[in-house]
Amino acid sequence: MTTEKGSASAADEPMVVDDFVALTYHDRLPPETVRFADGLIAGRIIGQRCPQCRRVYVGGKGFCAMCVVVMGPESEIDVADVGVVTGYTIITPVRYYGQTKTEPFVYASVLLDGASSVLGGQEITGIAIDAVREGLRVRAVWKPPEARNYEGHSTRGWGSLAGGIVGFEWTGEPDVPREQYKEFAV
Amino acid sequence: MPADDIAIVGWGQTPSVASTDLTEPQLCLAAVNDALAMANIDRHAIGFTCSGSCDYLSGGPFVFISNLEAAGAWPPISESHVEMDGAWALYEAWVRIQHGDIDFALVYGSGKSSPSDPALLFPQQLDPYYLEPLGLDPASLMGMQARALLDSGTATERDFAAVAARSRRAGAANPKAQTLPNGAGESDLDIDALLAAPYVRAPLRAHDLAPAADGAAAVVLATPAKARELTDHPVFIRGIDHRLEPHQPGVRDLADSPSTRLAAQKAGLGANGGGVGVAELYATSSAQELILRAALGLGPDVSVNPSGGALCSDPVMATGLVRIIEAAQRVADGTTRRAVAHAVNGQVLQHNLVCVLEGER
Amino acid sequence: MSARPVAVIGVGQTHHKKARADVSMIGLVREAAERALADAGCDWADIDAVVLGKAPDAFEGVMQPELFLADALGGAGKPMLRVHTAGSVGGSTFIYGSHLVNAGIHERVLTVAWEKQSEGNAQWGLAGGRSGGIGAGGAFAPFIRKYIRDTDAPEYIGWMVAVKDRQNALKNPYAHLKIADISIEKVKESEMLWDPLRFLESCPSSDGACAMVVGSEAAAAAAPNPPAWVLGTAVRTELSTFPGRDATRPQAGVDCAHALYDSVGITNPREQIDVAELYVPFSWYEPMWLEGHDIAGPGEGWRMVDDGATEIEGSFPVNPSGGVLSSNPIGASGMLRMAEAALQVRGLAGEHQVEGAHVSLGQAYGGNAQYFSMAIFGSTQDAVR
Amino acid sequence: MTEQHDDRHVVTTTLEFPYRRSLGPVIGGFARALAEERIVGVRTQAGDVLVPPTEHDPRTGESVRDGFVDVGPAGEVQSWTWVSEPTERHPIRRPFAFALIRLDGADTALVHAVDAEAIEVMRTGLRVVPMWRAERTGRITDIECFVPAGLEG
Repeated sequence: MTTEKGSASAADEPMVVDDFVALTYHDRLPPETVRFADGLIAGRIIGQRCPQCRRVYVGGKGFCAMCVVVMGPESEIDVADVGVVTGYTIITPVRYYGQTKTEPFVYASVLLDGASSVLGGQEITGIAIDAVREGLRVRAVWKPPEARNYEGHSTRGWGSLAGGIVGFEWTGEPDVPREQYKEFAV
Repeated sequence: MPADDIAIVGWGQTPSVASTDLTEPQLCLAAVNDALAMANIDRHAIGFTCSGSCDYLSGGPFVFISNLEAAGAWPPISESHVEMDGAWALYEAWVRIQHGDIDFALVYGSGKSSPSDPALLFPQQLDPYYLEPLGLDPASLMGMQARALLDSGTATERDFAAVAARSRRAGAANPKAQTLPNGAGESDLDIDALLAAPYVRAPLRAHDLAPAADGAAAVVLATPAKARELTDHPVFIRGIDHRLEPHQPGVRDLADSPSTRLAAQKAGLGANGGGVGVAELYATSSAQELILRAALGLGPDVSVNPSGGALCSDPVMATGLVRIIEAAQRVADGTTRRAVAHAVNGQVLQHNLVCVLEGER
Repeated sequence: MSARPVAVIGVGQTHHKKARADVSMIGLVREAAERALADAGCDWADIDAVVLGKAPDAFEGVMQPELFLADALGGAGKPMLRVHTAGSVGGSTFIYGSHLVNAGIHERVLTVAWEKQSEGNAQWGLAGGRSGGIGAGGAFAPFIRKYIRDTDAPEYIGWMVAVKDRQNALKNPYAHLKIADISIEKVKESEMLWDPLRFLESCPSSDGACAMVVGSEAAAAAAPNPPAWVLGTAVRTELSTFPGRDATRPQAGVDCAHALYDSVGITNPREQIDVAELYVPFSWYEPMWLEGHDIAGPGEGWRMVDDGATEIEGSFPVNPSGGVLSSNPIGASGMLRMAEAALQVRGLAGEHQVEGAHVSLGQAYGGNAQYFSMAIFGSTQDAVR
Repeated sequence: MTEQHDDRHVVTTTLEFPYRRSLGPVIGGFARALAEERIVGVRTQAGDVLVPPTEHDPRTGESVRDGFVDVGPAGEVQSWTWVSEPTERHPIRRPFAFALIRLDGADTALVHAVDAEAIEVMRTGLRVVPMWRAERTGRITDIECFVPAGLEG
């Protein structure tokens, strides 16, 4: 687990040694995530509707963090796979150990029709990187059914679409007026 | 200490299990909601919230940010977090409520040990120069500590087994404690049978070591006035203090816990156990319980770890808070008028917290 | 019981650098702590409790590193507490330390916050060791885009802040970045990292530590140097994301500021506060916090920058120390805001001293711009007028 | 909550990173001495010899005195435990002891592995000597382990 290969330096130079750390974690996915993941494989995007405030969360965590009430399977509904870009940035990847991204990429927030929570960190395709903008109407690009899997899921955050959806592409429709999504911007 | 006697008016804890598929925020939510329900207050009445958790235990940065979702952080709340057991979150909240401008504070602690192997993870908690490169694991440190206690002539391996047997019997009766192999059967708790088990880290055997668990715990603190409004049986924190020892095990006397003794003195426990009827001690080995008993001056008449203690239930980062809850429970239900709870942070009793609890005078 | 007065009686910080290869983590925190003790006229034995803060443990790869650092800070036999509230941690660590004195529990508390980023990689740590990490800049860039869109701010505002803070840093002997020829042109031509944020509009990665000794009135009276009175503190937190959240003006920041102003009798922060140290890791956060803490009205924050009000000689100086844009040992960055704000009202800020500073504001934020810790310092206990 | 799940429901993540430790003057001095098969300590203001050395007296926080003190290389086991099943992070892959070892001339104990072949060999008070790794890099593991004195072969 721990190996070191630092070299002894001259006595007046600061001494720096390497310390390689590798820790392995096996996380069991919670029931909500398992249902969401199975939904993606079946071509569905499952949301959870809070019984109290009626907000719809995509990739529900089993509770509404605003009302702090539990949301079980009975709260689950299907959400559309089309929506609007509510915010974005273009990331120039910073190099670090384990980073595989090398080219600038779009990092967008997408609000699906019928949902109250935005999906952060989505890639936008089918349009030049510098033409991406807030208000863009987009639809999910699904993986072929046989290629869908459990990719990207974890026990943290809102979840991931990566098991069923590779990103979003411009639908070709006109932009959505800001007033319609302003409350959910970024 | 000029502090007011803050009261504990609500608590909740999830059952300790070897592994759960619920997320840490879900565990926190269950514990927090139970604590609020018991206190019978709305979460918006909370004036300060403090939580305890550990990124490395949970395997990602900022675990406390997702755990925050259990606290109901909307509208915004006055809040803090310690990268420590929830018992220290309780201490920070206890300091905050002393200011006199809030009525209630919410505390929670949580951790999931199941995703990783504690023997491989916890070397990371040691200094990176001299100890971590050796892969020194908690059980090995506890083994050296137990040997030091044996060498001091104050305990035997049979004493260790007796602690384990008593704890497991108590734990079997505690629905929140972990279900352990050979936990419930009396026949398995025969001390000679326990002594026949193989060593894991000699002189310690499997039953001498706390089994890491998943779980969360929560507590609601209240000013004395609010506590008396809410309940006829408030449990007051008469004193609370925590003290640290040096990190390197080689500069300490591992067979003793001077920082526990000092914390107890500062918390006003008093000599010879200070007349407590119950003590809930966060001992991760049977030998540690004996060291802590001696440091606190607990006599044979004190009921130690009636919950089964950490030897039956160690939801790391919540365990210390669970000790406070278990002690408070026994004051509230009249088992004892005065109890002491202990929590630990770091390896082999490096940093100890002592909390003295009492009912109405 | 009511809270009793508390003062900052000692401040210390390290020289911040990209890599302090000359010191261990132990040496780094001791360097700041020894300076704070010297300022306070104290020895290790005079300290009753130690409070440590830093950002995620993954940055240095040690789980709960305070366990091995506490005795290096004279913690043996004392209480120690480790705070972690994301980027705001340096601020909240100081605030908890001040509460220990406020609440009458201790006379003198040593608070220390630090980060040794050269031991690891912050981007890796922030990404939880996974690929595709976007860094803090990637997380905040969409918020900045929204601010610019909402307020019609010209793009050079970000460049102006970047230049001002780097010029201020030239007056601060401890600052990490010293860019003598910093200019609008230079910022404008630096690489675009997270649209619209350019390289020179972003904070560096630093090794560094900050320490503060807080004490009671009696401790302040015994100290050799003038105190900074901690007139008020406030912390607020909100969820990282939720439907309807305004990330450019987080409600937690608004609530935190107002709780703070109310507690010390500030009704017009722009007039009553003489100098502010705000957590500005990306240039645009200066106007965003001026508005987000109601120092400026909506859309007025960038105009304050444009008018030069936030320059060291301006009517509302912000970050005379050079700020987070010039030194960013992440866990310490929030405490540095508190320490620099305290130095200003003590009159001990040296070359970057703001003339006639009697009331100062220290602020830190963290997480997804959701954690806030703020404090008001005064040269006297009744400095707010 | 403890029922069996299908493997798809378990996500395995390995957090892996090469950290760089700057050692500073005291730990760095200890590390340099290791390269020369020497073990050094430092003296506290009170005069105690700290091994392993730190920049400060862990009991008081005071800085230690300048300069290093040679100790050992032999020492005495102060306490120990027997590891019957080593983990992948341990320095020895067969059953061994972890021990607190007070090196000759030191006032504090160092933790290290003792390759004692059998638990019966171990006892408090046992004299042990270091076994040096051929290639030394300034880490505590430059000492491969300690062995009972007389068995260093």
